Amino acid sequence: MMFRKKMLVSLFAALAVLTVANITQAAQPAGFDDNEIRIGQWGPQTGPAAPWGSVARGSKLLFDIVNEEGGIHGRKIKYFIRDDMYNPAQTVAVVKELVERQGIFAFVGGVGSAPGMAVKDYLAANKIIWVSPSAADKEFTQPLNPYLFAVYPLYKDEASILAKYIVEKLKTKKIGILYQNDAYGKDGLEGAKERLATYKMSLVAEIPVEPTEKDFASQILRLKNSGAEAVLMYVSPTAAVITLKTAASVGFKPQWVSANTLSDYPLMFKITGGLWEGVITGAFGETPDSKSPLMVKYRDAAKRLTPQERWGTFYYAGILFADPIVEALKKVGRNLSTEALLKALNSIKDYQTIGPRITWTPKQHQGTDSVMIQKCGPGASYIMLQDWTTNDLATWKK
Amino acid sequence: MDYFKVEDLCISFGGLKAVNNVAFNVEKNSIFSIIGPNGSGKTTIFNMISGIYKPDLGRIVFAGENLVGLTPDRIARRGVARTFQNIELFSNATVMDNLLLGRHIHMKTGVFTGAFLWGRGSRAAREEIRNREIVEGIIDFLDLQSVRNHFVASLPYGKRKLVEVGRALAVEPKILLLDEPSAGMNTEEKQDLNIWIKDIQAECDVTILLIEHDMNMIMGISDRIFAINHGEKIMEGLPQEVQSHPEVIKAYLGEER
Amino acid sequence: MPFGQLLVEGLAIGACYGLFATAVVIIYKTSEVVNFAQGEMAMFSSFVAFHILAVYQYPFWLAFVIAMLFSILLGVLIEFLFLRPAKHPSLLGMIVITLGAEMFLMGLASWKWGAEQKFFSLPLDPSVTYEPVKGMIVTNWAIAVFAVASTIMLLLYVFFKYTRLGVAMRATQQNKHAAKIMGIRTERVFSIAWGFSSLIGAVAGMFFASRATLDPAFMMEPFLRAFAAAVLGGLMSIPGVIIGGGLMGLIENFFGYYWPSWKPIVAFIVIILVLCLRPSGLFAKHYVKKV
Amino acid sequence: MDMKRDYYEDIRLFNSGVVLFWTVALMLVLFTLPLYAPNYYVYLLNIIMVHIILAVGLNILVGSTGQISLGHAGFFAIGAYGTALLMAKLQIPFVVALLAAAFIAAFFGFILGLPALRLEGPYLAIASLGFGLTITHIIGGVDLFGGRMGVKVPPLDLGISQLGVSWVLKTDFQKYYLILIITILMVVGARNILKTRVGRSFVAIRDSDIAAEVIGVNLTIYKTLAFAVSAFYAGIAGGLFGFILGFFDPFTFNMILSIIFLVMVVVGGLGTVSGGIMGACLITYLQYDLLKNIGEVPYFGAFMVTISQLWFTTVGLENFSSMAIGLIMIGIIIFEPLGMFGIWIRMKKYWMTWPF
Repeated sequence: MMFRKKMLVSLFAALAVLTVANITQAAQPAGFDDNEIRIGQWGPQTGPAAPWGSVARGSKLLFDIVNEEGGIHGRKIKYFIRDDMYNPAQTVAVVKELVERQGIFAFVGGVGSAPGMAVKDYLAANKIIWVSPSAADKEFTQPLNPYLFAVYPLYKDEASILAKYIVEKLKTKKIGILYQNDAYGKDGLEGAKERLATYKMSLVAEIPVEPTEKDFASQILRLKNSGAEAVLMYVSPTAAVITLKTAASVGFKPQWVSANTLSDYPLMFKITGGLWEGVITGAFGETPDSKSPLMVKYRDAAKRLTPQERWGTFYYAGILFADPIVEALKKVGRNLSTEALLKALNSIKDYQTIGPRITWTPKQHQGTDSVMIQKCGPGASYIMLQDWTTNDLATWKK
Repeated sequence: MDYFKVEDLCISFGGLKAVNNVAFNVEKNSIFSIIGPNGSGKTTIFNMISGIYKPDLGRIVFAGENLVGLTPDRIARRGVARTFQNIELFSNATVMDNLLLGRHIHMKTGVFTGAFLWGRGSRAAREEIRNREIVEGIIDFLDLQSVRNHFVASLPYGKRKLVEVGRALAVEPKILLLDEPSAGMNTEEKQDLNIWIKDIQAECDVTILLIEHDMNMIMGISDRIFAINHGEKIMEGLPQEVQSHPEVIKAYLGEER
Repeated sequence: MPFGQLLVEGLAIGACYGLFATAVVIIYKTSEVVNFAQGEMAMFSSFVAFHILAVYQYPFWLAFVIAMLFSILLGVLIEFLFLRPAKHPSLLGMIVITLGAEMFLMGLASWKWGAEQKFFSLPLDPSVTYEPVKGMIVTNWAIAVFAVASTIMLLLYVFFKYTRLGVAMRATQQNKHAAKIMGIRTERVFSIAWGFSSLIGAVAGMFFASRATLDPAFMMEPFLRAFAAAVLGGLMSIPGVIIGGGLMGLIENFFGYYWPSWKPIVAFIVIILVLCLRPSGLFAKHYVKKV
Repeated sequence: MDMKRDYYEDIRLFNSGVVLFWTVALMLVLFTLPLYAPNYYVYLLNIIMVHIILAVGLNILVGSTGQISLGHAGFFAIGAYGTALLMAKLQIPFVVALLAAAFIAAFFGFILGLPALRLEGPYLAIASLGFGLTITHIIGGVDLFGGRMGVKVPPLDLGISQLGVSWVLKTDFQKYYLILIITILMVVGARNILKTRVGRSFVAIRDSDIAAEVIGVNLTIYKTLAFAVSAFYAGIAGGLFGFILGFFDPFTFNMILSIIFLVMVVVGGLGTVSGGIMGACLITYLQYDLLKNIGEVPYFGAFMVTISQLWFTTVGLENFSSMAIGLIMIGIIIFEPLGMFGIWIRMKKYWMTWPF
């Protein structure tokens, strides 16, 4: 009897506190002060998605360069990387830890669709700017999220551009697709279908693979049997390696075409044992050996500051993702505030560093839909097939 | 007359006839002992009665109902409880819990009523208290007060045997199967056990089937004795008849040459 | 349907699963421990081979031999350091220890070699293929898998049947205490079993690595499948495991040809169904406790 | 002298004034915590409490009944998806949806329990593991469940939208109290189950299934019941977990999570409620906080960074977390099979007999 009473009392107490808690909300530490601006990023440093962790480390290089040059208007950038293991629960935890314990002004990059989806509303609710998620998900920018600015071209746009290239330049009639059964792969599938529909064509094979699978023999045989002459690959690097090796072993030699996810030729060339030669990919950053002044500058800085890192696509994608926010911060000047930065970001127009041209307006936060098309040449060299191309079918622009 | 009877019981394991055509009748409230050398099929008979093995042939009839084919828990619900030759206690539970488990079939608390054990007045608590009283009675009876809250694994062998008897008693059985209850006990404990078995029979209104090697004990307390060797009946009768039966002596002492 | 090709591919990957599952079974047969670290042990040994090839530039055969020696050492060490000190471990305790070893090795490998995929290849040219029957292309890889798997099977059969050590290992599995009394040094038997199993696992691991990429997580999926194949075969019999592995490869490939999106789980569903009918797998007798 | 015993003593929640005092003190701290703890810790506590519910439930299965499960992330996923989808698609009120999802999870637990009747050890391990994989795969493959793209969780509305009553919990603070109350109810419930007939039967099955049968415990019913109860707990935990995250996809519930759950139970202590609680607290804290930024821990972090630079890759330093948890798992089994609960008991003994 006593116990029941106690339970009731504590229940009531709890309800009372529940309503009180509605009012009290601890103040968060500010994201910047006179000496530093705190910027954060999450990324999988461990677990199955860890190869993409280099994005977060790449951004660090840019901030190190900026700090070396004296910071931005007297403020240094303090940069935090947190490992989220590509697990949304962990992402939320690390983002909250950064925001509420360290005080973060803005986030850049951040690998993964699901991790990003898990934190995007939280960030917006706390008025924390997030620039360049390292994933292409249309839900990041549609409907408009005032605090989120995207650079990454949508997979759907890229697939559409690639499909156009296959049909018009390669003159291939039979196109198949091997796609990872998730947002990434399905967007690619959708884009390719949409483009082919304009030519009154359809895919000869649509074969899904699961993200963790390691044996693709039956899928490749399906593709082979469909008679596909060109195959779009929307899969992870490991899956692409297995695909190429399996295809070689069953004597299937189509033109492989893939998304920018696989545009790291030196890596792909090496881990496929040379089979990557001849593969056409989309790309949304300059080639690693590019002679453009910015690339040279970044490459030299990387050699000096982080000699242990490989100068790969994902690594300098991290720089590319962080460029716009540095630019915007410079524009804002000494009088920093969230509103000021938002204004600066919203007015970025045709801004290009080592990636595509980016334009953000107060109404449109998907910065670009441009990709290049490149081909892997002998010895993992880059052969430019088509310079920056936009997708004329992109629906989000209208 | 036919309170508990076994008819034409047969079972074989991989071609070996472990029990062959065994039949006996047990009168209500009597102590019926089964004797025989090791490996003669005594425990196998118990296993068949309690449903652990399914006989190939034969019937086990209790109060007019055939027990063959029922699962062990059903048989327990019919009022058959047992102990094991090599002690099968719940060793990571206390003596109290072991005995309370014996009350399992007399309790009703399910997951939900159990989870809502909110205070003394709740249904689960009332049932618990009621059954604990009964178990305390058994603890008093078997003199287990000192180890009431000990874990079974920490008890000496003899005490564990007793706890097992206690658990079987907690089931409030009509038929109690005791498989070598005195094995491993010293003389003093054996004497106590002797008295307890007598008391159990007298107080609990229970029919006891007993497997035992200690002839003194058997002769002292059995109402009837059933002797078995190589899975087959040698004879059945009163203690003094069995004692002098040549086949039994042969089975125990071997062939005289 | 390219029946012949699916058959070849299914059997080839199946043989690889079977080979790896043998490693699981050897440990289970001697010590009744399900080794969840098996995959990561193979991963680690493959990385050692990779390291020797990539950093020291030794010839392949030498790297292979060193990696094999290392794998034996690794197996023995894990048994000695992690399992032997546990006093009265329950089955669950054993599983937890091996899971712990798995996480440890995975962390260590990712720390040492990073998460990026590595290239690892056996000296088998993937472009050399044979087509003995029309529509059945066989690669060097598949031939090597078949050859290695059958050689190891044969050796194991002879080993368990005719050598003193093999008989001792079997005896240990059946009754540890009796074996001890008979003068078998059961602890040494466990060490040897772990070493053996680690070796076979490493060979299979290298086959898997050369088919895909080498990264710290690359053995997780193959391990699950091999473990499932071992369970399908009964966890106790080595021929059963090979058949289990083969079935696994065939089911996955034939089913996956028509329903690719369900390919990764079909094998598990089949295994659960098989276990419902035969609780100890296809080729092992169900064990009933005696009272 | 009054020798009459009160049998309720054994089963009541607070069997001494000391326990009562500490429980009340703990409750006070827990209920006022958000007033002075930073928000981030409130989130962490929410996750910890959800893991407590799950670990306590899993402990009923693994610790008390002795059945192994490597597929609990599957039940966790069923709870999360069930609650979110029932609320989003069918506008079912939160409490009903949570319970319904938990019962769906319990039903699947029952289904998994059926093969488990005949399986033991490694066979059960692979069957449950396969179950976990299958569940997440099905969720990922069916668009109704959001596919691999994941599901956005509706707002946590305690009211009933059909009646126009709405009480939306938005902040982690508010969710904290809801989860705290549910956690307390679930933990006390588990403790009660284990103290009464059903829990005793579970323990009986673990220690000797044959003896359990001959005293009248129906193995079929109780083994599947253990799975169902444990899945119910996982379902409740999953339902709440979804609201803490706000968004999840099938990968959230991968096999590693199942292993981590098992680790919580083993590290905490098998077969005791407090073991589950302690394990969930420790492992979650290690995983989410302490081991997260090993490079930033004073002294030790710098040491680790140096080691990394000398012999390893700096980029892989984060993997130390996985190594540490692996070693903890092994260490616990080797040195303290009873887990943290065992350590606790030893400490208590030491304290009570100190200084003798």
